[in-house]
Amino acid sequence: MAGELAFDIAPAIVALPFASFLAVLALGNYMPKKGASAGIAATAGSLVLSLFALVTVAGGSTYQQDLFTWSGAEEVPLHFGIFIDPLSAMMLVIVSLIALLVHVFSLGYMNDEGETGLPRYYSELGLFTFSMLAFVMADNLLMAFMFFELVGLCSYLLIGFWFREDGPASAAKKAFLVTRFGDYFFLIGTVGIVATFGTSRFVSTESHTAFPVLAEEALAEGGHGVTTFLGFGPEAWFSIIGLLVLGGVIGKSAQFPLHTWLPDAMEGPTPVSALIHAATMVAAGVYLVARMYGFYALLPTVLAIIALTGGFTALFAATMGVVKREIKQVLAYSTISQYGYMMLALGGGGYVAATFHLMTHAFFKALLFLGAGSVIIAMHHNEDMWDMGGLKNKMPVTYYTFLAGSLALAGIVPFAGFWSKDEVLYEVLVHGLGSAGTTGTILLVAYAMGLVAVLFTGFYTFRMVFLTFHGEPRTETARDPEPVRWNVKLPLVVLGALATVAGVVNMVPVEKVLGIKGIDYLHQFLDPETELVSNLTAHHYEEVLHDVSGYTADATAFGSESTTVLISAGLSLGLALVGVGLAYALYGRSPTPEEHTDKLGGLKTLWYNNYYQDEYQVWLASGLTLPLAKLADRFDQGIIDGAVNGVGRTSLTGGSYVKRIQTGIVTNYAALLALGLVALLLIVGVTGGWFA
Amino acid sequence: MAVDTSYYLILSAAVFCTGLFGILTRRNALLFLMSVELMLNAANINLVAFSQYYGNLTGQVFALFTMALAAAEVAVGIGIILVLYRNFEDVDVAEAATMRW
Amino acid sequence: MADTTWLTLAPAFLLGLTGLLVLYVDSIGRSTKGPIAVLSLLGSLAVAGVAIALPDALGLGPAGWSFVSFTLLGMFALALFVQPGSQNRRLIAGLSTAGAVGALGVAAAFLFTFDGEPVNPFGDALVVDGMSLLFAVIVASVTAMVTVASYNYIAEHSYQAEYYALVLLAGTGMTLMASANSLVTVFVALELASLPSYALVAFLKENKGSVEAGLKYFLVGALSSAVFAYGVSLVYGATGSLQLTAVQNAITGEFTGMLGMGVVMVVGGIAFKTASVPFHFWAPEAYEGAPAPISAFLSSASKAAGFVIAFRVFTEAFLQVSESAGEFLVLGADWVLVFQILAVVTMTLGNLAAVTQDKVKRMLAYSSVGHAGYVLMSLAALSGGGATATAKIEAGQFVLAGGMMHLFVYGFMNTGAFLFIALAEYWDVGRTFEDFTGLGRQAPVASVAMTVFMFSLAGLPPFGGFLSKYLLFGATVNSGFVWLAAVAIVNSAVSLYYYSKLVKALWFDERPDDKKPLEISSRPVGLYAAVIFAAVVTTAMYGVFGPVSDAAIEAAAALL
Amino acid sequence: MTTRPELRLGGHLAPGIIAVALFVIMAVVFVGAPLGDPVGFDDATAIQNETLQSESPTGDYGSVSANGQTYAVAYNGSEETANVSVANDPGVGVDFREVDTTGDGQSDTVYAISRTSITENIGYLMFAVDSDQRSAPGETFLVAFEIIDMVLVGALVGAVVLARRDEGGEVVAALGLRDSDESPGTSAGQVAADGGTEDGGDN
Repeated sequence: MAGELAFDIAPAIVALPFASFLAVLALGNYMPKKGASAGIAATAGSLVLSLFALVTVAGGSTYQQDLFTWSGAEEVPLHFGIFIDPLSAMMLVIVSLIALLVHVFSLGYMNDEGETGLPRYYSELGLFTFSMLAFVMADNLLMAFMFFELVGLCSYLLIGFWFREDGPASAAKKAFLVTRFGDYFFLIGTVGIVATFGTSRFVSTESHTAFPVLAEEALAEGGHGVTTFLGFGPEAWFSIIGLLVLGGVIGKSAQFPLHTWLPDAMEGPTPVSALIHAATMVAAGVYLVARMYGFYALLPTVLAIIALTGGFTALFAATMGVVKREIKQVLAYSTISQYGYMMLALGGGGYVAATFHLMTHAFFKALLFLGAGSVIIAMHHNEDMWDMGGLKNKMPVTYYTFLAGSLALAGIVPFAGFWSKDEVLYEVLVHGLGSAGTTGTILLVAYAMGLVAVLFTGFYTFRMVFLTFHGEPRTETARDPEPVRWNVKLPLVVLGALATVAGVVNMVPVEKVLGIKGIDYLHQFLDPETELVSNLTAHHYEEVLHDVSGYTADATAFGSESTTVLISAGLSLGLALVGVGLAYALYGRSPTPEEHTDKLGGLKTLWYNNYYQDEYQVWLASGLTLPLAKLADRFDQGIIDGAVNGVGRTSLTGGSYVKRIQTGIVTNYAALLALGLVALLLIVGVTGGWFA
Repeated sequence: MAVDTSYYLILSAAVFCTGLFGILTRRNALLFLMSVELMLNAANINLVAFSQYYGNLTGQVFALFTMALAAAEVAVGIGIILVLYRNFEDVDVAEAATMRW
Repeated sequence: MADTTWLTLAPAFLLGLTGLLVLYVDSIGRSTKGPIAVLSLLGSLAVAGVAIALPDALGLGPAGWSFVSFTLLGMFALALFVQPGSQNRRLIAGLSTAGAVGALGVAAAFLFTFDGEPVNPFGDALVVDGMSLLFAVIVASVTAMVTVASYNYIAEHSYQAEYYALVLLAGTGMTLMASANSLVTVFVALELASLPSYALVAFLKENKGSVEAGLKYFLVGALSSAVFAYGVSLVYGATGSLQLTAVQNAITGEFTGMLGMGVVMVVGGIAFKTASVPFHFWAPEAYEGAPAPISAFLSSASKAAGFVIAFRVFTEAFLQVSESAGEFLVLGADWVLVFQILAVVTMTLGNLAAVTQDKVKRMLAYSSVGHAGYVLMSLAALSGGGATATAKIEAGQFVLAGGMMHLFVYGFMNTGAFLFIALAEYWDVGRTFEDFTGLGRQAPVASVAMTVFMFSLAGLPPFGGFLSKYLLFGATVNSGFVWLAAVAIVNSAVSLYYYSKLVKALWFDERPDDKKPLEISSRPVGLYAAVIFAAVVTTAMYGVFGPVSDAAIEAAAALL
Repeated sequence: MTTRPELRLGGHLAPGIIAVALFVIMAVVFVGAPLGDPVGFDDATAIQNETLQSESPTGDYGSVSANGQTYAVAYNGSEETANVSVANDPGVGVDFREVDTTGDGQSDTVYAISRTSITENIGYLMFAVDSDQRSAPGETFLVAFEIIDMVLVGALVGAVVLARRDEGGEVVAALGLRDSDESPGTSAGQVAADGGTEDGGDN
């Protein structure tokens, strides 16, 4: 069979970064560039092999192979296996590409800046790349969970790279604990899936059936063939499991309410933020939902929760992005918001849309982080945007690539982000309009939140652009920035190009409006026709969504299909443009912009002195956005962090009482021991009828 | 002529609980040790009584072993009580309470 | 045909003989007793030779004769022992390690060539099967790590030979516990494991903490063994037998109360050994006060040995299982209920108390109590798994195997953690979390190993602790005890807090100003070797997990 | 000044209530236990007797039961020559003695008598001696005996290690045994590499 070679060597995609990890760990100090070259070579190799696999998959083949079985126990399956289908092949390419570019960028950001501990840095990057690729390739949930945890561990290590400072150390711990909090639910969910279906495979093979398929059959047959617990019916029980697994997703993809770790994670080195906290690891949650979408598509309740969580997170995080001073903080909240869109798409029945946005976001957000990194180098590691300004002429390559990324993020046509964000919103809209009852209402509410968030996105994105690059330099450093070298510019250019044109892979609006058939390449790609993945295709998901969960797409609500497409695209583009314009009015027009969001006095001046038509916009910015953003921020700091801390405090208090029974006096121990024995005798005696 | 086995049982229960009572109420380490011996010997009473009851010797032989073990236990116990006395100038078990919670 | 079944006990023999030999070697170094030692050693060996040459002399048979020579060896060792003090601690430590490693090698070789047929050396009182070999591997590997680590730890103490002899004798006891097939052997092997342990805990006899720990361990232990002995006497009273299968056959339902009380008391004796609530009170103090290698020994090997007798006694004597007859009867008393109570209380109390500790060693001590709670689930969930006996048997085999696997992994990760504490004590680092701050920079290799242990104990992938916890919790769910698994998972979540607190202290926290700066003057070879070995095994558990878990599942299948 | 022992009452006795409670539980259980008559051991006097048909002095067969076993006995009527063939268990030693109960000068009853005493039997069981002298049932204890052997070694080693008094690295009074020609122990005064402080392990 054609293309088998690509699959036969697929394990090497994972093995190369792992080898690099081991080599750098052992010998990093003696290697060229302190191990960076090994990492670059390994990730480049992975990229080539991933592309090979992608091409092969595009040719219509898929692949599943058990690699290693831990135990022969059928009841508690435990094995490693590889699964390559369009979804994982695409993700492999994204991960290895970004990893490669981040390695190159790190030469400029870490090596040229004379950091110490570089072998540790590069070995951890290698370990991360290895874990992430293995997570993507996993053919079962348990293996996925293990690598999910491992990427979490790498994230912890890399955030805490500068562990001697307070900030990174505590941020690392917070990231670890908050995501672990979600992961415990994930673990319970995994165990639940294994206990219920007897397998945790995503994909059916000759001898095993995948659990989404089993779930589908069980629901169709009223619960046969599966074990449910605690007296729940199959659908309720599946929903519970689904929600438990979702706990891990929410933690890892930084969704409300477990998103609080991500902004703190910006304490890590910027290339790490680009790789892990923007493009790949954070995507793991979304990827997981897409991976087992056949399961989630059966559960309307869970889908609704996903959609609402996503929509709310998109809006909530976008509002907070408005008030941040540090460039990386803005990007962090933007990342949370964008992952909200992906969740919104998944909850709204837009499997392809979510995947599409996952891809484009990986490109433009990695670009923005690397661009920010370039700025940070130039600014001697000062991240405060109010200390920048006027960098446009000093660093043109950074500026233009950053601009491309910003346009993509804001969703301005024809940049990549426009096409994907538009499709996300379109899918949610048509499913919302078409589905009956509460499902439709919920989707429309979520859609509305996503739509409003577009406005904020445009605003904060260009506030960042204007503050950083436009106007007059506000500090000495900004007047005379440190130059950056090719190793910083090259990744920016590559990603800039991708952020500009990546949208062409799926120009659905163009197809629908102009009637050109066959340019929705991504749709076709994610709808393969091999036997192995017949249950993992986009159209199968669409069918399941319709049959089981009652999702109906109604593309003709506003007349013809092309009208709907145009209205949807126009709405989102228009709002984005309004946001951009607002930012321009407030920050881009004057060479020395005011800190509108910080002091009200400046706002008043603006109110009277500026153009009359700005009045509405300014009110929007100061009267509505600012309090909302402040409120969200306070909620974030107080309630969410407070709740996580509260759980800890409860066990601390409990512990301090419990340990008091250990009085230190052995006679008391004897008494308690005897008391325990008497109690046990009484319990067993009464239940066993000794005294009768 | 043969004593009813349940009387032996009651006797052994009484001995066992006497030993336990001693452990719970006395703080002298040596008395603690003696009380434990009482409890072990309560088990021996049972073993011998049941050996008689079933007409097999398992219980009697085991009782011999229990005694040997009790002797070994006392040897170690006395050693520990000696070092206790050297460190705390007392054989009150409540004195040694520096570690707690 | 000479009867060679006694050879299957080779791991226990090796440990015990090495223990006695160490005492001989110690005496040979002395001028006055040296010749006597050599002569008595030769004499004992001659008796052993006679035993092999004349197998049936005096009707004793080879088994009996090998024991006679053993007894002689022990008696001579005792006679010589009054004169301690060989200076050659390298020889003594080397001999002990060789014995422990040899026992480990033999046990592992037996385990992986085991044909599934249990052997009864010396009659029904002992049995060698998959489970006993698996636990012999656990005990022997912990013993080996402890002896290696002790080389540095007790370098400046008198009584070198005595220390190693006590460790090896206790190890022999634990290995025999794994093979005990009669309440008699259970009891005496348990005492063989306990008595040397009492002395070892109090080994630092000029240190108040160690003495106090020894006292508490001894007193609670003596009380518990009295309870256990009384329980055994009641079981004998109700059945007229002590051999486990005979007990099961003799249970008629006549003496419900007496038998039930005996069973509960037997549970008590076992709960002491495994440090389960409410018989755990000795554990925090004993683990904290004892020399750290001994804490490692007790919290890993001794706990495993306690569980192996629990597994064997309760499945062989107090459970009637027949797949063909469709029977799955819990006999004696509702001990499954007892274990459910114990499991929940033990894991909750252990973890909650560990959360608030500020001394690292005591935190580990409580965490050890918590882990006993996890393993107790494998007995607590035994009766679930479905309506039919077949389903129950299958589910039961998996929870038992899960418990065994967790003990196996725990044997390495927990031993390693306590040996790291031993290292810290060797450096005189101090006891609180604050004292450990900054150790990551001073001793990175050991701190990485400790980080591995902490994450593995918490159950994080990719370490061994994750796999075994997954297997154990998954099997518990599989048996239908979702609530029990949920309690365990919540407890695991709590445990992550205090484990990561130590990791944070090692790597991230700033050293408080009032703490004296760390001075790491030396890298003790033995301690380092043991810690690194434990860390490597904990991490590499993925590589050996398959065969070991297969062995555990087979062992469990043989029980039910 | 009285030297008589006095009963000291007070609050310290309160935990004892647990022991009392335990006794109550035990008593309730034990009184209710359905224990019948003990089987017991019939040492040397008479295990079981069985009257045989004595009319024909020779070649008469009967059976005797002892210790729950039944033995076929060929009784030849002459003195001290009870020809016993033990059918069921050749390992158990039973003697048969003829007794004239009716006073007619003819032996008419055979007593089966345990050939060994309980103490002897205990010995056999303890060492698992495979002897036909054994007559009382029970489990063998050879393994336990050997384990006890090691327990004693361990206990004594432990006890002596603890009980010895060392001062400055010298054994001051090691249970009366003192080695003068060589210095026991290693370096003097160096105690505890355990990280503990002088005043206890806790501080």
